[in-house]
Amino acid sequence: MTVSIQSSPFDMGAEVRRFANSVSGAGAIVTFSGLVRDDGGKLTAMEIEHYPAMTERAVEAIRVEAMERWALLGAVIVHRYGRLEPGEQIMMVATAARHRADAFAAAEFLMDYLKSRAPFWKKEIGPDGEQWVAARDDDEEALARW
Amino acid sequence: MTVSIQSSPFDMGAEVRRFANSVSGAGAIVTFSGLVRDDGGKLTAMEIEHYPAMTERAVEAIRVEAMERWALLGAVIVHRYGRLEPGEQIMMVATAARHRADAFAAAEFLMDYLKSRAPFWKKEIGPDGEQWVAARDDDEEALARW
Amino acid sequence: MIDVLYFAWLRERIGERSEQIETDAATVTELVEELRTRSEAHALAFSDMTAVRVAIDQDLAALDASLAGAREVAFFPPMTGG
Amino acid sequence: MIDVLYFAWLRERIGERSEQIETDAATVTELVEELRTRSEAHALAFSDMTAVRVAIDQDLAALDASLAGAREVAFFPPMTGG
Repeated sequence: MTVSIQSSPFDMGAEVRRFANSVSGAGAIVTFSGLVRDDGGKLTAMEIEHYPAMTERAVEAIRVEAMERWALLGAVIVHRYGRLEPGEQIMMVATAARHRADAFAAAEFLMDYLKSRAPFWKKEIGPDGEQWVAARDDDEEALARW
Repeated sequence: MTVSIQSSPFDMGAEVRRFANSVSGAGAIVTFSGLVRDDGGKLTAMEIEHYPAMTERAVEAIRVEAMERWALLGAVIVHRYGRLEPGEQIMMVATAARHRADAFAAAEFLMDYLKSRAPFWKKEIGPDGEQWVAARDDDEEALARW
Repeated sequence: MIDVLYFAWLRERIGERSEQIETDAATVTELVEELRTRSEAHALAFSDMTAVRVAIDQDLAALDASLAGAREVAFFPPMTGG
Repeated sequence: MIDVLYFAWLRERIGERSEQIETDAATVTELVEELRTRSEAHALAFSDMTAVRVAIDQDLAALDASLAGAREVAFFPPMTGG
């Protein structure tokens, strides 16, 4: 599976190993994983909502664009939804290429696009209530570099 | 261990899991792993020589510089030496930070510096003989961006 | 007949995940005008359109996009995944 | 007395991993001049110094660095790790 949208946890180590075994000829593999930060007890949980009919298609479109823009041998994306505790993994991307510049650039591109173009919304739940995470101006600006 | 210079193989998945468990408060983890490319049968093996008395110190100095230059919660480096077959992992770095920009930049910095400032030399062994890998001008130029 | 979907705080403010709307609106802009009249909650949710994004049939679209042939229109805040 | 170490193709051309050198050389440059006279292999290995890097006591150094207090000097080609 090159794109997986799931509520269940994933094993980063196992995913990385499976991905590395699935590509051949790679000289460089880059992975990114995003975790729920433990903001000094201010966060009890993170709730991630998504748009089921759209999510997988939107994420796959971003993946395909990365495959077209860089000389990649493979790219995979796992993204969770639902309730996550601090320290849990939210998502990961992995890219493989012959050379490291392609693998790094594609992984950063995937992250920038997933942040602002994939239909996920995060809500932070804390001891004093809950609130939707606001989009950051610099996340939108990050897209301009590609 | 934050720096490991070893001849034995390592399990990328296990290293990533151990690293993720060793840092707290991280929102982003980036890993890079370098593999021996299988250049269509032109490569039988890669032989990596190093300078034992210097290697660990030089690699640790690069790691410390990354820790100082970016807001990192942790960084680890594993680098092998000796004879490696195509497809085998040569090395890996992992970085953890609260935000992804720091984790990505530090991982790329570590790679650029390890390529040109850590005392490793690669020799390619093929069916028609063997030759030392030449340093690439763009590896040296890559240092200029930091 | 168009299925209108809401996500995140738009869903919470309007109090519905989705509703079926009988409409002649030719554009998203016209549809939003109609939705605003449905309730105070709708009017509030759509009071600042700079904070609203839209997808037509699961593709991101502009706020003034045409609704010709559209079956599902989703409204949501800027995305915050990753 | 200085330990001189060679790596990669410098090691192969010179045919030694290391040698102990009795020298009064004050700088790496002077040491290289002396080493060149030891054999044709040495002269060849040090014929193009743009292809040679040096470390003094396990720290990278400039080719004209001082050898004051140095115990180990290593010569090698540009590094190619990672």
